[in-house]
Amino acid sequence: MTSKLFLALLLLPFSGLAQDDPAGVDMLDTAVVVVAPPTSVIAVDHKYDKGERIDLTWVPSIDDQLVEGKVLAYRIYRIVNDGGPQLVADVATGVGPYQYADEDLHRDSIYSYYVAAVSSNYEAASTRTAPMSPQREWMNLDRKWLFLIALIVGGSVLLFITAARRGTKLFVRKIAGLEAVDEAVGRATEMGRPILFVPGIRDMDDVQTLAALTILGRVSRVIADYDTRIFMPTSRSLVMTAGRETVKAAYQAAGRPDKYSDDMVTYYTDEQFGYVAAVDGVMVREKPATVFLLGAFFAESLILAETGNYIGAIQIGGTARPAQLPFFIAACDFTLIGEELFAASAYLSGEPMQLGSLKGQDVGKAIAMIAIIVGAVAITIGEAWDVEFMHDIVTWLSGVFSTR
Amino acid sequence: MEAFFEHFRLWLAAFLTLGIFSFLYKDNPWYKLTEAIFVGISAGYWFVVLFWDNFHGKFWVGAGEYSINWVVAKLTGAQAPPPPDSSIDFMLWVGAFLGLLMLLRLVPKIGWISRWPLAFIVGSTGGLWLINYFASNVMVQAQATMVPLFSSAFGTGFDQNADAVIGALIIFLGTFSGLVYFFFSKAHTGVFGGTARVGVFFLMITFGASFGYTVMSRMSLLIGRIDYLLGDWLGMIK
Amino acid sequence: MTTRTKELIAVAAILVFALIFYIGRVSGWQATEFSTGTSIVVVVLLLASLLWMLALTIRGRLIGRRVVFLYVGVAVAMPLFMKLSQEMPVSLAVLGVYDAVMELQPGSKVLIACDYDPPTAPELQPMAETFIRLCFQRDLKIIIMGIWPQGPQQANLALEKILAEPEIAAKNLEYGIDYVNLGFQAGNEFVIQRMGGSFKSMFRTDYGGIPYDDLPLVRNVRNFSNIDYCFNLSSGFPGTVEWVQIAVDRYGVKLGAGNTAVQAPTVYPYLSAGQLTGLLGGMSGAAEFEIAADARGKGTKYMLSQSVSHIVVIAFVIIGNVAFIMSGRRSALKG
Amino acid sequence: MRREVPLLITAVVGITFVVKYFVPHFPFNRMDAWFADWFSIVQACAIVLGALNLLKLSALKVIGQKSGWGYALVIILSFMLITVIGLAEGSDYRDPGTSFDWLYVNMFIPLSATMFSILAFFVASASYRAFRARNYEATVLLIAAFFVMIGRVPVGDVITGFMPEGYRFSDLAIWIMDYPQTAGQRAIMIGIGLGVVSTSLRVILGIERAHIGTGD
Repeated sequence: MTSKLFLALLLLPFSGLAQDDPAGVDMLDTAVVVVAPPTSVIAVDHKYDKGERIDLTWVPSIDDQLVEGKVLAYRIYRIVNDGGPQLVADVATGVGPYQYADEDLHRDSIYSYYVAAVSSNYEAASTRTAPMSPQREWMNLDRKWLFLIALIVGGSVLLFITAARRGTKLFVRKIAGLEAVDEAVGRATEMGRPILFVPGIRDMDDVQTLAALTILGRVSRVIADYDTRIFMPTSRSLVMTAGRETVKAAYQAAGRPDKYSDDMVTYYTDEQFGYVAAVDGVMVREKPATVFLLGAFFAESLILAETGNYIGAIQIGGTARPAQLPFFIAACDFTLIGEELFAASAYLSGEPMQLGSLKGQDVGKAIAMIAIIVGAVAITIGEAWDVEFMHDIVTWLSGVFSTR
Repeated sequence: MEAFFEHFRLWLAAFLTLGIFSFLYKDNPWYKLTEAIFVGISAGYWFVVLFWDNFHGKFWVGAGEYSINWVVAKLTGAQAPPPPDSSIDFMLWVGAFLGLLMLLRLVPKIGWISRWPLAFIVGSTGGLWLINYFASNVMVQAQATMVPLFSSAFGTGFDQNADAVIGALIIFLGTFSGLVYFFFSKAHTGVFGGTARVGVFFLMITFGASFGYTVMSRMSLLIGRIDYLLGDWLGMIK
Repeated sequence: MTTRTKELIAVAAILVFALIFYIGRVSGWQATEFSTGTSIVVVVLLLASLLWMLALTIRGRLIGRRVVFLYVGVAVAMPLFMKLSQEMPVSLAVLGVYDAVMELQPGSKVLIACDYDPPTAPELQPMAETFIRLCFQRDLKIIIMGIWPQGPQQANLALEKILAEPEIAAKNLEYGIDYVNLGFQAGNEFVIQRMGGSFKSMFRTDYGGIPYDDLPLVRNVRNFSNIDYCFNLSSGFPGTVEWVQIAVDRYGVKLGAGNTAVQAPTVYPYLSAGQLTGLLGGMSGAAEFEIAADARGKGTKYMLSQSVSHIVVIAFVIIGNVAFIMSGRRSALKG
Repeated sequence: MRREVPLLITAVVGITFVVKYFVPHFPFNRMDAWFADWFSIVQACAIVLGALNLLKLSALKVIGQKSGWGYALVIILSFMLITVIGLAEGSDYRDPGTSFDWLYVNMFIPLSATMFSILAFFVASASYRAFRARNYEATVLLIAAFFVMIGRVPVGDVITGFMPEGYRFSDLAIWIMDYPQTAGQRAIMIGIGLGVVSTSLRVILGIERAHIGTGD
């Protein structure tokens, strides 16, 4: 310790040369600012990773706790396999918590650390941590509850599907927006006008696009039966490709493969508003009788829905983006709200197997609802009357539902 | 020449801006022209961006160039390039392979192979989001709703307490009844239907509030465009 | 006269109008600014016309959607000519950003992450300008970057404008020493994550292609620990949410943010949890920030248009409902 | 073969990505990043299909002199213009001063910003037409929207200036956003989460298979 102080004093006259270090400038007219080192430096293996990270925590220097601005930063030093200390990082003070995650380590090396408190011209090092190596784990046990609950929900989807396959009758309530699909397609047939299907503006890596395509499969089956025209402009090439496969399959299933043409599904541009400009143009020129707006929509939702409303089309909108739902509600005749978008394809198919999956979703909702009630009641009783048992329930429940 | 370009630039942007605005009156040749330009320019823009950023920037720089150089060096007997550093990731070849399969669509006879990369993307999208959505939407939101309905932490006086109690009750009831609305297994009748109706009210408040919130900010875009027309172009305002 | 002729005349009139003013502008006409009196008259006229529409509606004559469109256009345009300034209190969220900047020592390094594009510039550009000006006034060093391709371009526009202002120009700020634009890096939130390890790994060169190590300002900046304050301008994903989750939660960065009004509600929870030091939300946030920094600019000017347009929307909701009730609760809007 | 292989791929890849979430070990820990990279490369390849489709359709219109063929020609020309310039410019195509940047700033930006700003007009017409007290639900929506709208403009607080602080329109707006709005949002989000689980499962298990097309 004293040798360090001596060194610092020795270097004092020269340290002013470090021009771009603002602390270095102060140094010339102040004495050495001695600070106490941080204490209780602890290095632990980061749990549930592949063995490449060690987490460090420490108790800040007493000078940091008492005087603001005295300790400027903490320096983390790492010693690998008995080598010399390497400076790994500077951690700013005052932002707490006092911790650092050392990443990109190797499982076969041995690491030891120390942390130094740095003042404007002095560095106080802590003791070294015990040498250790990062460990790797195969399973992230932090997520065991998530796994279990997901398994229950997923399992009940499967269970109901198998039950339906065996012939169990499943009841599913009416969903207004979906009841209207047949009518909407029929109307287009009567009027001899096309049907416009807009699958949102996201690519195939969004589940809402997947949901839109599954609905497209059902809708285009009905369209093929009615022998009406469908037009689907897309803003992504992959969606165009998948859309063509979907529509083609529906026409084949309806026994009318000759009626299908690739021109039913076209790509315009990836640009959000370029696509909107084109679709708006299609709407006012082709005057579709029915417009489906299903998938992931952003700011363009209202532009499309208002134009559709203006041309007098029946509109069925649906998205899982809560911010855009009000616009569909304002301008569409029927709106599929969030979950209903995902339920639509199963509902429209009317196949018992598909309906089974909706029952599985209900199990998930039931779990969530029970958890909410139990959690809220337990925490309320626990807080109001300080019941130890209730506290335990709450701690356990939030542990279960935590997804760290 | 430069001065000409400066004038041309301002007029071009104004011409396009007014062309789009003319759609508000009705569909017309000016809008059709602007729309065609927009579709062409933006499709081309994304073509170029995806080529340079995704194909060149990711694949070619990250793996393709190195691999090809290496193969060429091996074939010609020249000196092989130095061993790859951390910026080279041969896994990118998988992406290129999938992309190539996708392009087979252009060959009618074997176009069906393009379903493989499609199946790959659909599968990974499904698998990836299945758990992610479940964790962040279901688990986290359910956990967040487990709040005390009344508690000493809310404050001591009745009036401070009342606010917090009502707030907590509303969140609890709203979430619960909203979930009841989404239940598919039971018709909306009786007590169940009543709760579902409460849920609908909460959903409507949610939509109303988000509408009110969003509406207000949409105006700023128009302000920006009008500022361009009247300020940058015509110089009528500062 | 047929409709077609009328339409052609209208287009011709717009063209002539534009030509006159364009030639005027080129030959040095001054910008028009309404005096306070005129401004008040215009505002009164706008309000009166709204009342008139209401009266028409009550008498059973419904207005068409083109009238609504025209009205919105005029209502937004007129305030841009006005000199009226709105009084508004500066909210705590906005003060949070201002105070954080004021607390920084001269020479501190500020990272400005520009994650937005031109369509949202009306809201975010005034924030960027005010923030950059404030930093330069306080002698702070600015490092600009973006994970939206067009963000750093927008930042350059702001820099250009601020550096041309006499007060800032007098400081003779130098690129590379006082400010740096590292440009855009693809990779969304992963960029932030990797910056936690090393900035240089993500930005090998700056916007103009100068190698990272040749820029004196950032040469010694290894990662977030060398940054004193970070300000994120964001209009969506990836943006403030990702910056909070990665830069703040994992690397302890001090972060302030400017958001579009659409996005602001999703970010509010981070503000109340202290993960953000402050938040400028939408046009009003921009205007308040300008007032706090004592530099009234576009944000304040736009805010007047914004307020008028809000009143118009609310008025149309009321008129629409009156029409609805008057018409015996039938839907009503003519094409 | 044509139908089974894609179904198998979907199932295997889907299950792998689910497992990934629970296994921190290589290669699972890298899969997110890989998928993002692969997807962007596939996107870059796929846009060739989209662009060719757009050009083909437009070219057919021009050749057949169908109605609006002039506009189709404009699509082809403007596409070619920016693509040729962008590709010729090299990987620094985006830098300021390039021709690509000029097209971007003076054509692309005005176009997309203006199309976006059309929204302001539609917001007004939608407010005028759609937000009516048709029934109880619509009335609730209208009232919530009204309070939040008015609470977000300074005028709102001027009107309720006589009320003590904390009870003005802006406070009401914040209250609505914080409580009823949050509650509704949560119910929607939980529903969406479960909907995604079930849709993904159906896709992975091959119950939903439209996107894969048919046997030939």
